[in-house]
Amino acid sequence: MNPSNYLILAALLFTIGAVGVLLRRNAIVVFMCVELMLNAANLTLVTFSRINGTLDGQIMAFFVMVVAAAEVVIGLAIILTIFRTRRSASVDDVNLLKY
Amino acid sequence: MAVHPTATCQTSTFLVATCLTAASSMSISPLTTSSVTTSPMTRYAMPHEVGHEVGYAAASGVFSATWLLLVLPLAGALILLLGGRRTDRWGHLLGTAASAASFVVGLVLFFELRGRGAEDRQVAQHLFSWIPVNGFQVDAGLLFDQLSAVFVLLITGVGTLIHVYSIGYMAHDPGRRRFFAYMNLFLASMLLLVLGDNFLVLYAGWELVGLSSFLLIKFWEYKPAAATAANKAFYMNRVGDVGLALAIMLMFATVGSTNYDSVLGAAAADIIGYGTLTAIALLLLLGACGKSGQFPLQAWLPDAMEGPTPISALIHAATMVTAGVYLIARASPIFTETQAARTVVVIIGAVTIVIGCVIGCAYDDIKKVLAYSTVSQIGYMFLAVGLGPAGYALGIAHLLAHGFFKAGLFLGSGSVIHAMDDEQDMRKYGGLWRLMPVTWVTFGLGYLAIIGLPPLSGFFTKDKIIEAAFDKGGTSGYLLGLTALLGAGITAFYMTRLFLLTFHGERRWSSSGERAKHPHESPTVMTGPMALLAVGSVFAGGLFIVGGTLQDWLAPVLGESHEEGAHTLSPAVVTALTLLVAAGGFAGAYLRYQVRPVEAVARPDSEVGLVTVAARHDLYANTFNETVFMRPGQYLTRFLVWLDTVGVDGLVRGTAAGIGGLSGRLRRTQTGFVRSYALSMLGGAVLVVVAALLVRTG
Amino acid sequence: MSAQILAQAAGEITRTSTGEAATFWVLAPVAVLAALGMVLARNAVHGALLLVTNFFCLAVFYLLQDAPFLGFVQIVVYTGAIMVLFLFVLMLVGVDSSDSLVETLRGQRVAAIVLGVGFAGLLVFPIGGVINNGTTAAGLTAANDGGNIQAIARLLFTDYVLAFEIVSALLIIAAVGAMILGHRERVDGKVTQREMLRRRFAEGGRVTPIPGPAVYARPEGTRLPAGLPGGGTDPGAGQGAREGCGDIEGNGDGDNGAGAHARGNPRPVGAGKGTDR
Amino acid sequence: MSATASAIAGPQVLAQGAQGTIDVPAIQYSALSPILIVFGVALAGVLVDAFVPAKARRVIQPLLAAAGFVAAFVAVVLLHARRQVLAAGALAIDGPTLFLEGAILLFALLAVLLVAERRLDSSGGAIVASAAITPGSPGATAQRSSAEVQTEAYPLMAFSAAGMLLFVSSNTLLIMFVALEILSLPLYLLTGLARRRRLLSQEAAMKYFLLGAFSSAFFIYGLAFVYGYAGSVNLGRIADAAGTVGANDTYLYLGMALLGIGLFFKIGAVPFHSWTPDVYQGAPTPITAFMAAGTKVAAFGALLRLFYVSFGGLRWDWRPIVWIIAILTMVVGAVLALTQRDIKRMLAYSAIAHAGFLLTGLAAANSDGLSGSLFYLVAYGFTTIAAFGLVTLVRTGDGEASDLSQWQGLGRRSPVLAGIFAFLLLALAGIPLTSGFTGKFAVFEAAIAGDATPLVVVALVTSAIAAFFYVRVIVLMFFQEPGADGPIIVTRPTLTYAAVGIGAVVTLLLGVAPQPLLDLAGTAATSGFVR
Repeated sequence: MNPSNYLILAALLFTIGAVGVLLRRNAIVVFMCVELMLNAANLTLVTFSRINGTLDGQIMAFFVMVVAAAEVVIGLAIILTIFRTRRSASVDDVNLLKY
Repeated sequence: MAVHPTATCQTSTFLVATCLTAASSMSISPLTTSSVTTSPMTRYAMPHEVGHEVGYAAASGVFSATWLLLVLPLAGALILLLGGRRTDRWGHLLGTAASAASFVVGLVLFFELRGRGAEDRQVAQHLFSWIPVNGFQVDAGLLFDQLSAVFVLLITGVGTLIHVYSIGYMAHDPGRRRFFAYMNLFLASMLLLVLGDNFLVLYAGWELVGLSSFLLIKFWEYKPAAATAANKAFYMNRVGDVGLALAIMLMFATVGSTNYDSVLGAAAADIIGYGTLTAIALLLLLGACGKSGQFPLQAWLPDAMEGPTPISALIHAATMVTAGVYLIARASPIFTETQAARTVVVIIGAVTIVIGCVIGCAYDDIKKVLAYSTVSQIGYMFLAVGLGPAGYALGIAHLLAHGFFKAGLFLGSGSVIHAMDDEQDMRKYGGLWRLMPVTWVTFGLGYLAIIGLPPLSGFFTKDKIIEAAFDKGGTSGYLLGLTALLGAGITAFYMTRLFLLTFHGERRWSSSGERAKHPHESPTVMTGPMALLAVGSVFAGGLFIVGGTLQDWLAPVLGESHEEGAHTLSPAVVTALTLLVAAGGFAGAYLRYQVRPVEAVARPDSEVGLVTVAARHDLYANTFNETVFMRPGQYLTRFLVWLDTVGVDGLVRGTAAGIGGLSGRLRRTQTGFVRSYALSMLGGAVLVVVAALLVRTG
Repeated sequence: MSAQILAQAAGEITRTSTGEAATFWVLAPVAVLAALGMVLARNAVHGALLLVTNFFCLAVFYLLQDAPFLGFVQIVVYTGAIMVLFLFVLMLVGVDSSDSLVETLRGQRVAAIVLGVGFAGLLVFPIGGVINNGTTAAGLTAANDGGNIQAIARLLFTDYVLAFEIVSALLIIAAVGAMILGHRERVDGKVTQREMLRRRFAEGGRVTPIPGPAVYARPEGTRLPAGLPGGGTDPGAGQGAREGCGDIEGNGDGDNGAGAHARGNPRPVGAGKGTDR
Repeated sequence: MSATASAIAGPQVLAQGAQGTIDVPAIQYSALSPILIVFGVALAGVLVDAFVPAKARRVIQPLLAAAGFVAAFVAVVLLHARRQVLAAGALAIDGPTLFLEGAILLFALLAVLLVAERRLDSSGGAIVASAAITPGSPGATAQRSSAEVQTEAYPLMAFSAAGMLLFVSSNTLLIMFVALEILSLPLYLLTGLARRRRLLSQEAAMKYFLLGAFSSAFFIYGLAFVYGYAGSVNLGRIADAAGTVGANDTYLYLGMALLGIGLFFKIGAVPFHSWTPDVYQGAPTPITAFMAAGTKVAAFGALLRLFYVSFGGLRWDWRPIVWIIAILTMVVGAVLALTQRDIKRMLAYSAIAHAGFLLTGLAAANSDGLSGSLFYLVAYGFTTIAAFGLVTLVRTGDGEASDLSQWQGLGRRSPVLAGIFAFLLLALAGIPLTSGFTGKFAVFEAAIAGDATPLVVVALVTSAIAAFFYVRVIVLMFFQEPGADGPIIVTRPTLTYAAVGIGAVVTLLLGVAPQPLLDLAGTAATSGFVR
């Protein structure tokens, strides 16, 4: 097996995540889909790290995890605030701003 | 990344030229800017330096006060606008004073200029570096030369008279101060337009003129018609403005500068390719058509008569609408070089003459008739400047003379409208000459001037244009000459009609009853300016034309006119023909509207359609007039109005509505759903990735 | 075979070991299915658990690809901390609020799937093309020589030291942000125990705590009223007990005795509840 | 070839490993001082929030933030001649960086003035008293007029500004990514902090957050591909790698596209723009001003650096893409703005159209395009901050009067205010004698020089369309009768006046005498990007 197969797997996961963002209404699930996309990017980074023979890719994957952790905190806090206001976590319900 | 431009593409000669011009405080723009050596500018970089570079004289002495011309009215406008109600009591006086002061400055400068040798008569004043983007310099500078001088005098002179007149005309209007502020603003903008020393400054003035015109047309905004008219004027002017803007861009792209001397020098030196030159000229023409109400952008001008009458006189007769002629005259080296563009100019001029005349015959509204008369007279100017070097000065001469008599006519009509309690229908006038003698005389002189009665000014200027048209030679010369002749005839007809309907015949109004009118002469503050303008209408033409005074004066700017060329028809024949045709028009109108009674109400459309019935009753000369001019005129009018509303207006409105509709529909894509947004993003991502992969393989 | 060994000796890998291939082909479908499952799961908690599965698979892949540090960080930080945070919020929002999967936006589902397939195609085919060109992997044997963690640490504190320093800002922002959205400043100050006591005395009435039911009573049983030390029954407690001690479950929030007492003696109800909360 | 690079790097690592010590690279912290000062101020702000009583906080926080931005600006001025790469290649301090850093700091300063304004109505300005209180709950009505303010907004702004500074100076994609997050996360939070119309504000925060996270995922994925191609995320090394003829440049192009998506999102280019109107409308207006000016400058700075430095050699390949996006952006921005009823939304669409004009400068792909874009960014930033600042002043009893119908006849009620707004609108429309005209001219001129004339034609046509809706507002303000329930104009809002005044004066100055700034931008651009 060629190590590049990991890249194809990552591309699939990334796309699944992106489509999930488009399809799911629950804000938390949407956010989980974004996390999936980030992880797909991480897998790509790690694989390229191996292909290139440098550890920079792994370092960057590590930074992505740190950033994701911070992002999750903020994101979930925002989603919770909305939930407390509207008793709903559906992204379709926040629809006052339009046109 | 960047290489210093002077290092790559400018030779020492160019540097010398730069030094010379810099010494005369006019900086030519360094040509090119970027490290991309294949930029279109470099192609013209070399020849540019050898173009005819006549550096303008630097402003010194009295001329260092050129900027005062602009600043005086601008200061007036600012004080009046910012001062608010506090300035209500004396605002009109300040406005008039600002305008008069500007006129005085203009006079002083003019005489100073006359006092100089012919070669020193182009004085430039550098104000400040306006846009010094890396390699591109636009210096805001003023240029006071022979051409701007006459315009300055026309603008400030006529402008001041109209200011004085407005003191009386607007006496009872609560917004008089604002009105004077706008008028001052207009003067400043117009002066900026004619005084700028490069096309960008001209453009700035151009847009400001459009803005102030918009404000003034809209002055009585509570009238829906005024609001609509202002919008219409604004839209149609924008169409022209786009042309001007594109022309300037194109100039910059090819020459690397927008200064008059660089661009026109390059044009005169055959540096710019013929196609580009023609494109520039046509785009300039589009701009000129918009501003001057020429075919096919003429429809806004009559509507703009909804503004107060002084405005009609100032903007829509004497000054603003002539900006197009100024533009073409200013860019004359470009037009001289491109036969194709000049052909378009003369065609537009000729078509507009006919359109203006024919429609002028059909309206009953006194101001609309005058408006279409303006359209047609500007057509003459276009025709003249389209004839090339032979005609530039003639066009300007007609423009100046027209400035006098048309302003006088408008002011006179304002006086009449004022006297008749804002009634504008000529059919409801009649026999006013006894009641308003001063108006009658001044208006009459203007009327005689426009129909070309010798030795009034219109005679000289129009006659020369017709002559020049014939002199163009060939079939086209005959066609143009005959069109111009025809125009002269119709002009005589409809202007006589207007004059007779207004001042002579029986009184078609009553001095008693519910709609009683008590016409009276206007106060001196109004009649005074009218009288002065009448004097101008009488003498201006002769002053300009006899002995070629104006032509000689303007020759350094516009080039020598070829007076000695062979004539197609001898001048005497042309003059005789013109007089004959005009007399015919006069006679037709006299017979129809003086000898026969005039209905106080225009006949309804249902009756107008019965051509045979009308023909049986009118077997005399007026029948001829009616069938040859009026009926086709009315049909043509209707057709043109239809064309106007459906075609041109439709186009303008259609575009606006189209964009509006597109906007309304596109707006719906902003659904407010995060998921839709994400969808559009993913769609965009797919597109970008596809594009990236395509350019990789491609 | 020998070529492969040679290549590996030179630090280049064109083919992975059989073990890795096997693991990949087993876990890759699991990862994809778990991801799909997360997108399709009706219940968000199931989705979160499927995502955890997916992350575990990824962690294994990291381990396979000479990234042991990341593999464990993936498990500890991602699945252990981040996903637990997700689950926590899901619980807070309510687990039984399973989504309806009926699409309400017209065309959204079709468009999303079409675009998704297109996007995947745009990524997969070019990548596949590169693979067929015969990519070689340099491998991390050399880079990981002194130990993966040590090598990462070295890079982190040399080439990436600035990123490492500034990323701390993100953590502060996250903390501040969570506080802004979650923390509610007490407007009228906290009520101290001393103040509560003072209030109780100022209001008068019963000062001591109410004895629970069956306190000091001879037979044991929650239904009996509280007795007094000297014999007899407490009037306050007794009344409550007599009337309604039967419905213990009726008073959901905690202390039976207080509830029982409260029912018999209406006035302290507000005070009692207020101080309890 | 990336493999060989690592082969060279490998032994060094081994050698260091053998010694058991790590040589920490020298970071010239002095060159980093603007960023460090802003970070320091942010941290100090967090501490102040933790330990200082609420009343004092409301005074100390804005002062602290403003002082920090001023100090950092001074630091930028002192650094003006610096051209170097520092912190092991992580950051580049060069002409464009310093120019944009200066701009960001000035914008942040003006935005702090707007946020600190407390005379807008009975309460305490545009920022909510307590974000944690649920709208609709009993406490919510009380907090509308409460004197409390969520003073954490200031440190968050400082963090965001620090992120912007990092963003424009980043020399590796990783720093760029981290900086992107540092600038975005506080903005997500700040968006949700509006005092009035809490529901809209929260909604905007959520949309901004979800879409922002979505776009970051694209960015990081693109980063991965570029790393895969070049073996490094250093912008200069990427350029070196892109210069060689490699078989696998698929990864490079994929990465370029995906990175571009992330950045196009930030500048609000079509079709990645859809968050812009919603977020601009929902966010507290001073924050919108900060976002509109700061984020645009920062994201554009990063975009310019990435496309000029890393992908400079591929310019013939990316230019068509930028062309398409620029055209779409201009057209959609201008056309959609036509039918807006809300003033903030209209300005948002105008921001989109301006992003399109700026992309024209990018498409020029020459040094003039760079300097033109730099100038344009500064000019646009000042104008837009002043415009949004002015929007905060026109209010009804229920907060800002953002509906256009409420602006009807404003010229009669307060001519000066309406006059300034009209002037700013004309600047946005690009009328001569305003900075907008000079900026557009600079950019378009560069684009023509860069053989992008058709793009300029489209830009001119859209400018004409755009002029229509700006003029429409002017007509509305000056030529229509005020409605019965017209807006209230706030009295004596000194800080807002200061911010609006500065913005308007700069707009005028840059229109009348743009030479000094043009020179500055020109110098910055000619010295180019260090790598």
